[in-house]
Amino acid sequence: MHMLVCGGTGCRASASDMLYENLSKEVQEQGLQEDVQVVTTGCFGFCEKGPIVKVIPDNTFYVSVEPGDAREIVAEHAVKGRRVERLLYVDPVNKEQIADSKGMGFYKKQIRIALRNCGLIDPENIDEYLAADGYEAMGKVLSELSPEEATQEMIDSGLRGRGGGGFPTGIKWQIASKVPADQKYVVCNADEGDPGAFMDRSILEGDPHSVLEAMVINGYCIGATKGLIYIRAEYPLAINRLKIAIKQAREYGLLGKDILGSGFDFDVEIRYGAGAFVCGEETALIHSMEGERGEPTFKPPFPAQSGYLGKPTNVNNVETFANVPVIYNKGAKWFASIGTEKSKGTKVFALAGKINNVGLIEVPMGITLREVIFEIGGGIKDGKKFRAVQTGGPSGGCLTEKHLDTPIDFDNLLAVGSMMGSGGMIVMDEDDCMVSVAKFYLDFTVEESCGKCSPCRVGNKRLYELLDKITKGQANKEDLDNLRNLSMVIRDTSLCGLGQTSPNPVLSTMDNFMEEYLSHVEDQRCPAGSCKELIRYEIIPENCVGCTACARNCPVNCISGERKQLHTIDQSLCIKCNACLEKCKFNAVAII
Amino acid sequence: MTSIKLKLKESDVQQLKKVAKSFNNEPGELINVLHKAQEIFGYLPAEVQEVVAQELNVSVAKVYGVVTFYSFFTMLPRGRYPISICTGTACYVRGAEKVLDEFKRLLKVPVGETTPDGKFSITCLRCVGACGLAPVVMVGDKTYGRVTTDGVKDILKEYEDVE
Amino acid sequence: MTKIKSLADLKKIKGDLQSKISLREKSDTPEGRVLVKVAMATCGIASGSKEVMEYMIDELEKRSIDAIVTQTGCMGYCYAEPTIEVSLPGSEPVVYGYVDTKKADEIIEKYIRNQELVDGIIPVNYQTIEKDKEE
Amino acid sequence: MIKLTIDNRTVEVEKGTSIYHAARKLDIEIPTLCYMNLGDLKIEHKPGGCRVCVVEVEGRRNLAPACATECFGGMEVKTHSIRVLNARKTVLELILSDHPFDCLICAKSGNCDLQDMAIKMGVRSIPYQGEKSTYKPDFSPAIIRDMDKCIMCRRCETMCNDFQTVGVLSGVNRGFEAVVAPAFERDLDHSECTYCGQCVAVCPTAALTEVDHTTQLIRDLADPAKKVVVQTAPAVRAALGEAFGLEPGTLVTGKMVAALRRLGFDYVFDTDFAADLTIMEEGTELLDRLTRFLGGDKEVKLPMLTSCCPGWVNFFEYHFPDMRDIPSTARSPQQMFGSIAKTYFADKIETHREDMIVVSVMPCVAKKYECTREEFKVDGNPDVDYSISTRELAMLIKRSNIDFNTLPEEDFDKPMGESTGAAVIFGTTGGVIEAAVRSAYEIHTGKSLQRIDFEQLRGIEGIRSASVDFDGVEIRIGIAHGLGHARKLLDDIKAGKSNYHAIEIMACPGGCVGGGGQPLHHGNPAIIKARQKALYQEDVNKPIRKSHENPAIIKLYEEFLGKPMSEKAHHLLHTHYFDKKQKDVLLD
Repeated sequence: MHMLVCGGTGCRASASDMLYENLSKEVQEQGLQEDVQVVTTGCFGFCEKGPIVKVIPDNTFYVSVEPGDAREIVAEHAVKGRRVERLLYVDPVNKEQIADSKGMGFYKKQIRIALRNCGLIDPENIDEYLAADGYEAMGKVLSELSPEEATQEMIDSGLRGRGGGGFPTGIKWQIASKVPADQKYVVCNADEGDPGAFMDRSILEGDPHSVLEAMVINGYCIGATKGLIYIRAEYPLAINRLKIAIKQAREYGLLGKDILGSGFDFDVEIRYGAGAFVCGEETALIHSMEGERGEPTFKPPFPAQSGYLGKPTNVNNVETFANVPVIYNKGAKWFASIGTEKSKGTKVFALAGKINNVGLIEVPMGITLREVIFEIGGGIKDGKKFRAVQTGGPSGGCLTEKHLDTPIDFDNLLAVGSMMGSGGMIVMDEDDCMVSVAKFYLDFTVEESCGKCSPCRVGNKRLYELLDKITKGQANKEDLDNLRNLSMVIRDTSLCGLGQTSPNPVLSTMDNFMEEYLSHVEDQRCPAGSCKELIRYEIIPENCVGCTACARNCPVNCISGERKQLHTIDQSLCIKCNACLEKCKFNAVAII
Repeated sequence: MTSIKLKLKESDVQQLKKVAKSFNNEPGELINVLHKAQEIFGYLPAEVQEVVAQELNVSVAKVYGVVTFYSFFTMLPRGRYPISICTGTACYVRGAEKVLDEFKRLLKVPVGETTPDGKFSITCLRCVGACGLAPVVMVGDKTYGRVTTDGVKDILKEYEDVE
Repeated sequence: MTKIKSLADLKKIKGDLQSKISLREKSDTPEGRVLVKVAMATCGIASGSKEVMEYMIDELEKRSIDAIVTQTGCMGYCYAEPTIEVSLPGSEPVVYGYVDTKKADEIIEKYIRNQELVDGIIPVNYQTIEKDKEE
Repeated sequence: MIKLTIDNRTVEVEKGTSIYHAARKLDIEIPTLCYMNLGDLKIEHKPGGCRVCVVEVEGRRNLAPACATECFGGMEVKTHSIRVLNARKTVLELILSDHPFDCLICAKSGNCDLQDMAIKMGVRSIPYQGEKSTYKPDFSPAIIRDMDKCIMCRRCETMCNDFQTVGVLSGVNRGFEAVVAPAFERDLDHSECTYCGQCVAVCPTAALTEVDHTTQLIRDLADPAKKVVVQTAPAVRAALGEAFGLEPGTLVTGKMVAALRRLGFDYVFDTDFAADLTIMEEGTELLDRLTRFLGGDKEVKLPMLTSCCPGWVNFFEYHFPDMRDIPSTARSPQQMFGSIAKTYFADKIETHREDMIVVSVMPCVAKKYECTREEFKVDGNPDVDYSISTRELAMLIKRSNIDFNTLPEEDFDKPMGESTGAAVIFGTTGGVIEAAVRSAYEIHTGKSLQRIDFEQLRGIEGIRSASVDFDGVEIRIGIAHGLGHARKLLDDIKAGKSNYHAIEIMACPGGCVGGGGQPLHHGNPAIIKARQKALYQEDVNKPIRKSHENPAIIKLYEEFLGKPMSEKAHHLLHTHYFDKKQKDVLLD
């Protein structure tokens, strides 16, 4: 028998290490060390009910276990084989006790559709993909469905583009299918440029065939025989695995001429991006593939009408494609049963920032931010306070406490001033200054703007400068009005999605954290203590023991004081590098 | 304008011409050819861009326009140990800026430049997709995760004696 | 490699592959082999999964344990990289996080040889669609 | 047809019409900065970049650029709602926040689209101040680039790359740093720029202007030791009036001469004189090549290309150097004029060339560069000292308190002011070749032309071809204006697909009438056509319409040159071309 004790940060905060010790002691005392083994594990993603103990092989799941419960668990469960009823999880809906973790609804928080094979199969071995139903959807579509029927299935599934815009995938295919042309193209957008999102990279590295299979299906539906994958050159591993996958699929005849005897030809080539965020926009992406500067052009014409080399082109992103084979294998109806009314299926999020379980998760649409952050994500790092969660990358917004129970889907996020985006989810804590966060995103947009249209080229620069002024305590209230007006105009007048959404980080932080802006402007104060110009470092006399650690580590030698004497900081020299605070073991340095 | 023209190695130029040919000297393959050119020469000085323009029959201005549009392309030679600091959001909120400052302080060069001995260069890059390890620093192909300001000098130390 | 010529062909190949894999993974018999999967995505490799994989291959062979070590993609537990999944014949796969060569040695000695779980297990917290399919 | 409403007024337009054009049908002028439509010349530039033309479309989330948005049935458009006005003004303020505020002393003051827009929008302050882009100004012999004033409309790029296929300019860098520049942001002087000046002609601000020689000219005019001679190109007289509020296409030859005299030039001559001379030389060369060709000489190079356009000469020197033996070796009229003025005429008035200043008034920017070519200098002294544009002349007239419109009509001085109708039409596309045909026909056949007007050679199409019957011999003629069109003809020649005997090439749209030095047409092609018409009118008005009948030219040959293509003529009136193609890389 094994007793697994959660050693995740959340559970450790509620004394799981003592629980572990107690359990081990009990096992020892009862002389069960031969039969019962106590081990710690990583986070179960259920921190709210921590600490957690799971007993296997019977999969009993104890929640909110205290160190004092150790004796009873060992005595009852290990010795007598009886579960400790009072520690079992109670289903919040039907109020029933659940013993077996497999029946717990909480495990349904994550469903892996797009990530179904990631971490399970060897991405460099096509046989493993084939054994996992690989290319079966393609086979079915090519031999049993007409292009119209296959497209209809996609429409019925309700799948929406996972790259950010959320346009219905089936409809997109249908439009491209109806434009007559001698040559059409299927393009996979793998230019994942959103800082903090890496699901596309993971899918390509973990399950490249699923994307290839979907592209063939897409080609069949719209009448394209050529596929192009536009991938960031910064993803060498993904590129390599894609190349291997393409080679293997060709060898099996799953790409190339007359696929599975259907008479349908389709092949895939790789094109490389070269580091331009704006190339995530489909017209810019197409120009880049044509060897041009990746500047977007006005739509219409849409790529479905005139895309790569002027031919009808359908562009979907990696995650969208990764969903496609499953939809045909399990049916549009099944897919549409997951998620919310207007957003079907699941979404992959890259959880990052000040959160315990940084990682990739895939959740059904409609789950709340709270569930994602505090349950799956294991809560905030180092026991700090949750401050904001940023979704949608540079196009999205910062959401706060009051949005935590908003069900996540395309429309809800848009309604609260953010965006689904490609699925980056960055969690921030009390030490993060929201004005600086907005500035960080604007810095990104300024650097990534293509410069073609004036509002984005000049406007974002001015937004950045205004924010910079605020973080330096040099702004007045009129600047705040200008900041808002400028944001609205940039949103209203920019040529492409990049400019149209770039003010979102500003607008959402202004909406949700206005008091923080006002502190900077009216009191020249940064509540999070992160704006260098608005803070100073002081030594707290009561705590200083004169260990000289701060003085020794100060890069500009602005701390003076004899050994065992109170130290002082010369504010005129201090560069606010934070070294003294990091080095002080006595909490004697503080940010004022 | 620089009056001294850089001399390119003939074998490198031949290789570049071969690459262009393998792409059928198609103007549309400009970016692919530039990627290969950067692999061959390590960077894309004006002289290399002129060869590319000639081989693909596009204007040099266009080649330069494309090179300066994409951040992956560089016209300056990188250090023998190019240091890239990820400044994606995850790394940013976990202190990438301080790590960057420390590199700049220790190497005494700004972002985008190379130390006078040609050993190190500093660049910033956007999200390598290793957010779990934030903040992330890459030196050449090697990735360092969870880098602290203290860790910076240890990273540099690794390259102290290799030459 | 021979080309797959039809959907029926494809299904047959899939059947063969699946039974081969299940024989390898699910077999209770002592002949069943240990299967180790190492998450080898960018973040895994960056935190040293390559070294772990090499170590596993070498050590399992040195210690005469009949095992297959393969690579796989990102398991999603980026905070705990490198991660590996170990499947012993007849038992559920177990995922270990923060694996370095020292930990790998412990896993070989304790878990693979003696079926004793080792600290550092990452509980799997999602449902797969295959599971759903069986229902 | 599609019905829509704009500002609550209904309008019916064809499918595919943009909101901008639909509004114009209702006389609603939506402001634009980057949009440019050169109609017949088939250049439409609508990058949708400036965002000044945004309008509100009912049901649409954001504002739509009027220039690039197509109308649809039932569309409701508002061009001046408060949302639109605020957005448009804010966008303009943003553009201005990255633009120098030196309007008072700017070369384009009073003639600047951005300034006009600021006036129209009533901009009184710039709330969004911040970093401004700064670039090193680039002074080439003909064009000045001051990119601090660039608003990224990218019109110059379209002209340089798409229309002229010269490919010197490209958008470089990105975001706030983005700007239009030659490769490696080098100076134009170090690029393959032909100085055609079409970029200057379409630039809405003073980012691209011509090199200004007016100050030098004023100084020279005031110098009693200098004899200052001026020559005016044919296209100038058809456009100069525009600068004084006259209708495009008003001929102002007489007033122009009067103005030049009042400015203090010692001799007011006409480039047309040299144009007639060009026909004598170039026509003879053509006939010579033709005769040899028809006689079976395999060595002879045909077609012969004209060589009077300096932009065009630069173009083939950079882009087709291996074909530099095809164009006529005849110098351009400007240079023939300079050469004769500083020899034949200098002797006549007993002046040393060092004491003579030859100035040209040209519709052209490339002429400024042509003056500086080493091969057109004698011991460092240039045949033509410098060239001023039509625009510079207009400015000079205004500066000198001359009321242009009330000036009397005066005649050019003799002898170098005498010219024919054939010379006048040099200023339009098709004119040079028509003039050449008029003379070549008569010289070749010995017969007198029945009809002087060769309508088949006229027009505005980019590439035209025609054939002329030379008494039983069919002479096939090609005409191209715009270097992009020229490139097509050259590619054909290179591929052996060309069967022309002679080709006329002009770098600018419409020929010199659409030159880079003319009063700005602000993208209105009707202006170019009106100027063209005026030149054909002047031709008809001339008593002599064939170059070889110009008495002053006949006298010049008698007294000085001997006969066309004589050794002296060769020395003074012909030139050779250089291979300026980018040399191969240096190898280590």
